[in-house]
Amino acid sequence: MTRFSILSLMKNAASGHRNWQPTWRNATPRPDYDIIVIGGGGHGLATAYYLAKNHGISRVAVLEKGWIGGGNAGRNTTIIRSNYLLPGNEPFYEWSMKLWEGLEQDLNYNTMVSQRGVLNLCHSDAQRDAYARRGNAMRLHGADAVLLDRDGVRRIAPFLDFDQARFPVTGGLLQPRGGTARHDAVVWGFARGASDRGVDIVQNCEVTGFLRDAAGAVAGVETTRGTIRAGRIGMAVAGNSSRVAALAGFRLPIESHVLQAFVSEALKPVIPNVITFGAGHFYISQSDKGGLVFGGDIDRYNSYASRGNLPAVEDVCESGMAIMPMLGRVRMLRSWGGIMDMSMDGSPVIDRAPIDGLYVNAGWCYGGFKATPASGWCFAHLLATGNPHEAASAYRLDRFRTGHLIDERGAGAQPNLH
Amino acid sequence: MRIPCPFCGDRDAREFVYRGDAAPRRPTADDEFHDYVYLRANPAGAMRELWYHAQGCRSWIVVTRDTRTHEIFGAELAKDAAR
Amino acid sequence: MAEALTIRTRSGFGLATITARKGVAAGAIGQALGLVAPAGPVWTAAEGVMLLGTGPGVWLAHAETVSPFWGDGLRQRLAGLAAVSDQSGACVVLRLSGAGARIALRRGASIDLDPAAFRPDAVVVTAIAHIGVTFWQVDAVPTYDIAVPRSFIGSFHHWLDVTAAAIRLPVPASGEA
Amino acid sequence: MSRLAEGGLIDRTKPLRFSFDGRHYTGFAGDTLASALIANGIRLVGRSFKYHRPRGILSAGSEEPNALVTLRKGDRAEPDSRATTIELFDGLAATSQNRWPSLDFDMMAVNQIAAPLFVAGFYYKTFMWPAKFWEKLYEPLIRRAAGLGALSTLPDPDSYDREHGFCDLLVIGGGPAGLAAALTAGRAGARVILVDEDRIFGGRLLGERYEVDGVAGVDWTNAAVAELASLANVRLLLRTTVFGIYDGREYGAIERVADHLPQPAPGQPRQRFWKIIARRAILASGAIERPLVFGGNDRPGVMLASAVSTYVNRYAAAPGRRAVVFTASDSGWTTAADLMTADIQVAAVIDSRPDGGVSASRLPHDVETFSGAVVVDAHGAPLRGVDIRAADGRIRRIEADLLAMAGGWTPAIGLGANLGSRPVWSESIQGFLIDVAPPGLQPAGAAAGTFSLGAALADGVAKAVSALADLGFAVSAPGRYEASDEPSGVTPLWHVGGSRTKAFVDFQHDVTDTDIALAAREGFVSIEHLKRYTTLGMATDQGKTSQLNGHALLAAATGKSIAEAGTVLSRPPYGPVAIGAFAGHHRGAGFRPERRTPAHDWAASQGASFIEAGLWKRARWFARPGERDWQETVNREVTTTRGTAGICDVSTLGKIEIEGPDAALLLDRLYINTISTLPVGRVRYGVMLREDGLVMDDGTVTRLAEDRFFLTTTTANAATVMQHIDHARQVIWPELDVQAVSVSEQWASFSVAGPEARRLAQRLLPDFDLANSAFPFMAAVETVWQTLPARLFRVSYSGELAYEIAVRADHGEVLARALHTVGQEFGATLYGIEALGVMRIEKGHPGGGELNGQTTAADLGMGRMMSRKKDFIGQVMAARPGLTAPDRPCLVGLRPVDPRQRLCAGAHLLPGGAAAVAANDQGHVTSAAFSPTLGHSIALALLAHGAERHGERIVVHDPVRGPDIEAEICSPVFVDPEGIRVHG
Ligand SMILES: Cc1cc2nc3c(=O)[nH]c(=O)nc-3n(C[C@H](O)[C@H](O)[C@H](O)COP(=O)(O)OP(=O)(O)OC[C@H]3O[C@@H](n4cnc5c(N)ncnc54)[C@H](O)[C@@H]3O)c2cc1C
Ligand SMILES: NC(=O)c1ccc[n+]([C@@H]2O[C@H](COP(=O)([O-])OP(=O)(O)OC[C@H]3O[C@@H](n4cnc5c(N)ncnc54)[C@H](O)[C@@H]3O)[C@@H](O)[C@H]2O)c1
Ligand SMILES: Cc1cc2nc3c(=O)[nH]c(=O)nc-3n(C[C@H](O)[C@H](O)[C@H](O)COP(=O)(O)O)c2cc1C
Ligand SMILES: [Zn+2]
Repeated sequence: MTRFSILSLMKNAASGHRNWQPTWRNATPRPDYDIIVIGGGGHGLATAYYLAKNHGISRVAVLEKGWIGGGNAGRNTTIIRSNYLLPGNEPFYEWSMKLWEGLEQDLNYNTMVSQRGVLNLCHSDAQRDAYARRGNAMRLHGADAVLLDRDGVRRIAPFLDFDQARFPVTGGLLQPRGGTARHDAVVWGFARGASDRGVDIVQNCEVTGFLRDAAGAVAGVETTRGTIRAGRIGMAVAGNSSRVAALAGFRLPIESHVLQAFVSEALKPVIPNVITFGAGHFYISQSDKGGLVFGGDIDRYNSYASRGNLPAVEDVCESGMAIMPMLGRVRMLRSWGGIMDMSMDGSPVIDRAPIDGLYVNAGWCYGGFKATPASGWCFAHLLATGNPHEAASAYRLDRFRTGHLIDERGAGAQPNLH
Repeated sequence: MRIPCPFCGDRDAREFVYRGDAAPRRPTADDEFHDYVYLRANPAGAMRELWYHAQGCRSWIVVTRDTRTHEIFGAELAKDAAR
Repeated sequence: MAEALTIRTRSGFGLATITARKGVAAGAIGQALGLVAPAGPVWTAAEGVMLLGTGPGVWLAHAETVSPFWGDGLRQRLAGLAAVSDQSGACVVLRLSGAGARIALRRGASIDLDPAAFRPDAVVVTAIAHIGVTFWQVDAVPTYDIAVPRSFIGSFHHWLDVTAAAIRLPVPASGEA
Repeated sequence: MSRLAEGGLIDRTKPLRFSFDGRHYTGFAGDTLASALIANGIRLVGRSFKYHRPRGILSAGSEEPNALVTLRKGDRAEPDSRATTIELFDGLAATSQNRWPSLDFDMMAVNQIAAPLFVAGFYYKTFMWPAKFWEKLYEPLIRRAAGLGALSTLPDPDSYDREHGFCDLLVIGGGPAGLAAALTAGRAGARVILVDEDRIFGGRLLGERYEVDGVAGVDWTNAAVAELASLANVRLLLRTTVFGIYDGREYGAIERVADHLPQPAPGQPRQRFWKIIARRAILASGAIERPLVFGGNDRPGVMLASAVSTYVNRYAAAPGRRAVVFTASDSGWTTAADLMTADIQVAAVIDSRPDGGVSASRLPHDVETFSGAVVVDAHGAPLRGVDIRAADGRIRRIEADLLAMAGGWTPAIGLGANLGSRPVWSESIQGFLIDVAPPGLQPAGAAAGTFSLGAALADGVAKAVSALADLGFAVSAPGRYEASDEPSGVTPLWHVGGSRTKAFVDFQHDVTDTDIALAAREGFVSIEHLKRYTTLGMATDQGKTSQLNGHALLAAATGKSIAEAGTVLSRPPYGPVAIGAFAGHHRGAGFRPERRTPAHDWAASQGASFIEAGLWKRARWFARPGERDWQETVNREVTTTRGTAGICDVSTLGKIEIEGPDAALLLDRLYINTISTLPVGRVRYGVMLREDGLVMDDGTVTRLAEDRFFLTTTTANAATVMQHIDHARQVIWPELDVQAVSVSEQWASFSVAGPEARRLAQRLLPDFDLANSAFPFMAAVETVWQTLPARLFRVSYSGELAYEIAVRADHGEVLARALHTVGQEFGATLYGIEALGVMRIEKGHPGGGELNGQTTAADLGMGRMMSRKKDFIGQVMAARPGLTAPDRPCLVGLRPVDPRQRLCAGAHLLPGGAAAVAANDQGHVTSAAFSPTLGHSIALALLAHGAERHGERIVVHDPVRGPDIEAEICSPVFVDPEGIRVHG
């Protein structure tokens, strides 16, 4: 595989870019593998990459029903951060943050990790205190967090509505190391790295059933491209988790919901950070191309259609205008939706399934993009060793039974409120 | 999206609050509570689900809707729904 | 073209929520009150009392009365048939009248108010500008009464003023009826 | 000047002045900015996204990729506006974008020199070293070069309105097909809404010279519109774009109410957001002409042929003096004819079809024509000439300042894909068509691939007839129209080989033919990967002119047919929509409604400062002259209340009445404690759990009668609890005979607390016996105040002897005044929620910080309230090990060891001497306040094993705000732990 660098780029330019190779091998499935990863999103591909890189296991196939990155990995608003409150979450997301910080060099692919800072606005004393609690928790876990007062926020984002707002900004919680990454590049970079290490990336290959051995353990999968065998199978299918689990005969504490996102026409740089509204659902950042990428709350009904409806659009735009009245004349260029696996406590699962040989990576809700490297790392660890990685040790499936919930919002068993 | 409230008629979805699978019945046996609280049907296809007409008649209704197309096949008051 | 719209704040009425006991039909409730209790989202009236269907087995009773204990009287008349809660202070009722009234409500609520689709006796419980309201048509002028929860009335007026201006209507000062 | 001497749908009696890049020009009413620029001979209008290439005007409609300008100035500046859709108004000011320092001389155009490096996806391969340089150097450079126009950063000064439409038939597009459909439905009596994004109806008829029924297309249009306007059941909406199709036959549209004016009139919205519910719809959105892909096809002066026709016919503006037409379809010949009719020289018509020359006979006089020939390169910026390759392979240069290209037509079916159905390839029209249309919608006319005028009219009628039949409307005599038509054949030419210069596919994003080949080589062979790797079709025009060419090139590069390669999905909005229009009224202070208590204005007159509590505005404190800061005010309010009496507006609490034979039973199931044993006339504190066992809310329950209860909820959870109760009685236990209704708005309530509370209340209710014996703690009564029904409760949040008095909300202010008047005699104070909060912390009552959805009743010290004798919501799940673990943090009090130090909510708790790491984290401070009663700061906290640790010291760790503080763990009840005062 050609190493990417400015030199290789210049060399190829000289030959009219005719000598570049495919970024990843578009593999035809072999009859059997050591490990099958279902789902060619960020998590599935990262899992395959780390299986090969960290554990030397490369007889691995990633099976993707469509094109890689066509799920949530290709639809998310690209925010990366590790500003979590609860001890079950924070070490995991902070580990992910650290992986992001070295990802481009590791992958030799520019995923445009941009640590421009994530600013959560607060609008009341109680909210400030809740942010202080979270910021303190982050600091205890070795992450960075800065509590800003109103003037501190104004210095960063003078264009916010400080005067007329219905819910005036009183301050904010800033994670300077947070930011964004180029979502598609993350997919392609992991695919390239995995493929280069021998992993088969199989597209247009939908898993339609599971093979079981005499003992009931999984032995392979049925797919739209035939039967493929493997003794260990990991599912990382995000919004489709319940469907794939149903194929294997078990249920997950998950509902699939649609989250919409939006991009504006391209503008010269105007929004320096990632900014989130605290009195409504709205978050925004500006892509390197100049589009304002923004979103808000989920549509709130179960859905497998990658699109939403107007109420959520109205809500997002109202919330945007509530804090950034300059947005009025910015035009929305495109809207789309992604199907997320909303779990019952808002936190993910990386665990064994109730069936031997099958492993679950699911429940990422609207926040799994930032988890991509660590999710892949920890899921690979679980698949390779059979034991949970310590950073992901709280993400157990039985926590709903035992009551060891990881409910950042305190919303309860109501997925659409997380 | 319009939700056909059996009492009010078709209404903008913004008037409603959603609560997922309408099937679970509150159990009497303790060991069934985990499933009741945490395991709700999440099919890709037709589904009977609960909506609350919060900014309308305040009825909980059971709507049958396809989660792939969002097509709605009907709705009834939850208290009348077949149990 | 400026469409006519007058806005008045009504006063001196009684309001109460009536919720039928389980198994009690609308008929029984109407009988106790001397009128026909509607089964759907419509209103009926007799002798100064209006019954507005606001939910299954739920009505908003509206009376041209000033007795503060009207709600208690209603509860006694419906004893055993329905739960009654006085709401006389809960809402401000505005009367919107003129061709502009229909336009204003249509801008606010996603309800088909066209005479071809909207029954003259229809009752609508919906949201306007994020505020839960109940309105009904009084006559074909058209005139509508709209009950707005008291705590929201300032914001509702704000919306109404802006909307009235947007349809190029002079906004009359709202006066007492 | 390039204005033709006559013709056009412009009003030459109304000249309009405008400026572009600071220079002044004149156009006419009826012009767009683009047509006015053309009429003034301006050809260079913008710069491209990546290479900063000079660009002109490509089209005459909303598909424009090149001619983007910033319209207006200051807070009304609108970046990225298409000159082709901006209606000219007097004083219009527009500036070009994405160039520095000027449009003619753009330094960024050096990017073109490095263009060999800047191929698709180049940035993924570099800019990685050193790692720190990305944020500091590379990214800022990339960002500055990218982007188009600049945002003002000032608040948008305009307002936006909304409207709801309902109809039997929505017709999207008022060209010939749409007009024919609307006429058919209107005449049949159906409720019709006809929308068009243009300022007048007519569609392509306005840019063509065809006749319908023997009259000019424009005249036919005017007659049709006049008839439609006369029908009461038809609503006509111009300047309105349907931008999206949603579930439930809902159509989103934007009406540009005042965009064609210098600025909106006072009170007039700039735009109006429509939500239209249509039982049936006809998509008559026409078709968009495709550019041809050859070297230099992006140069100013290269235009779509249909646009050339439109400028000439509709705007009487000549886009050039000497034209070459390059066509793969019959419509190029029409344009050639249009040019010649307008006396514009046509140097040559180059038809890529071997038999293309047969159309030559359509031209009025002899022109040089080439069949089987192509343009290989275009030169000059603006255009000076083109190199053509004739059928025999010879290259020839032809001088021209205008090149009209006609690559064939793509049906404008974007909306049809909004619900997720991918369009399918049609061999016969060589384009994609809607496969599975959104429910109730049918395409018609050019949007359905029915390109010729006569057929489009007939299709409009036919689709309307079928929709009407579905709806049960009879159509007696459907209209028939005669059109002067011309053939509309095409043999697509997806790419011209052998060009020496860059051939653009996506103009705005500078995606070239070679970029597509490179993407294919690098494995981005899925149509969706191609899009994301090259950004084809992702610009502000969403690829309306480029998508199909790109997909055909990918198909060719991968050896597939276009049908196999497929196409991408178009998503809403069809045309970009201002965010302000979606927000409408709900911005600034109007973002969410405000709730005010009945005594709000009166409180304001008493010096109250207000604070948001959810949607409510609540009095925070009542400052008095001379008080230095709010702390002094709050201290006084607390001290006076505890020492004498205080009055507080508590109307914001949620209030619910529950009635019916099974009311008590339901309440037993809702609360963890038993309610059914509560005697009439008594109040009980109650806690509700969610079914998952965590605390949902707390409040009081009053039994007003055997079968009638009155509940209060916290202000924050009022709606949630109402919904929960409705769920319980309608869904979980519908068999219960119990009714529930919110009465939150009905009652204004005030708390009167403090040692003098009884005397104060007694003055208000002189005839009622308030003695402890008659009306003890937790008693309640329905009574009369003056002539009004009133409710009196002996409840206390402050821990003092206290009463809550409630009257009808419309009398709340009168009651407040009366309380205050009486209160003044006793020296009572008004107090706000800050003092209320201090007193509740002093009493250790849980509030927002503790009721955060993550705590159990046991965590809050109320574990023993949980009845074991009955079933209640949350009981079973609350018993899970994770929720009963002995090390779960539970409620404690904290006081600073150094009384001068302040505790803050949100701080974490570490054992003394332990390192500040997560492993040592034992809990956090949930609420904190300065207690004027104790003279130091106090706090409530959730602490592991807290109940057993009273007296221990702990470190309060708050690194985001300040240094560590040492505190002593104590009981959460700081004041009057025996509860003597409330019973006083
Ligand atoms: C609009 C939106 C905004 C978001 N914003 C953010 C954000 O800012 N920050 C953040 O951290 N997170 C965000 N998220 C969440 C994040 O995108 C997801 O949590 C994350 O991408 C999920 O992991 P993934 O990348 O592996 O999922 P996906 O990319 O969805 O991968 C799953 C793959 O599995 C495939 N698959 C499914 N079923 C089968 C089958 N039977 N056989 C084979 N393959 C199958 C799918 O086709 C898909 O490609 C957002 C999500 C959305 C929708
Ligand atoms: N000769 C040819 O090859 C050829 C090819 C294509 C089209 N045509 C011509 O095109 C015409 C076809 O008639 P038609 O009625 O189908 O199309 P049309 O192009 O005349 O009309 C479409 C109308 O829809 C409007 N529109 C498009 N999208 C819209 C949206 N989202 N919201 C609101 N308005 C929208 C446009 O502004 C336009 O007025 C005929 O005049 C025909 O001659 C000819
Ligand atoms: C971070 C981000 C930025 C995007 N920017 C653009 C953009 O500038 N232009 C565009 O057309 N689409 C943009 N998209 C949206 C994609 O075109 C597409 O809608 C999205 O990947 C979902 O795919 P789908 O619409 O095909 O379902 C962006 C998407 C993401 C996730
Ligand atoms: Zn309803």
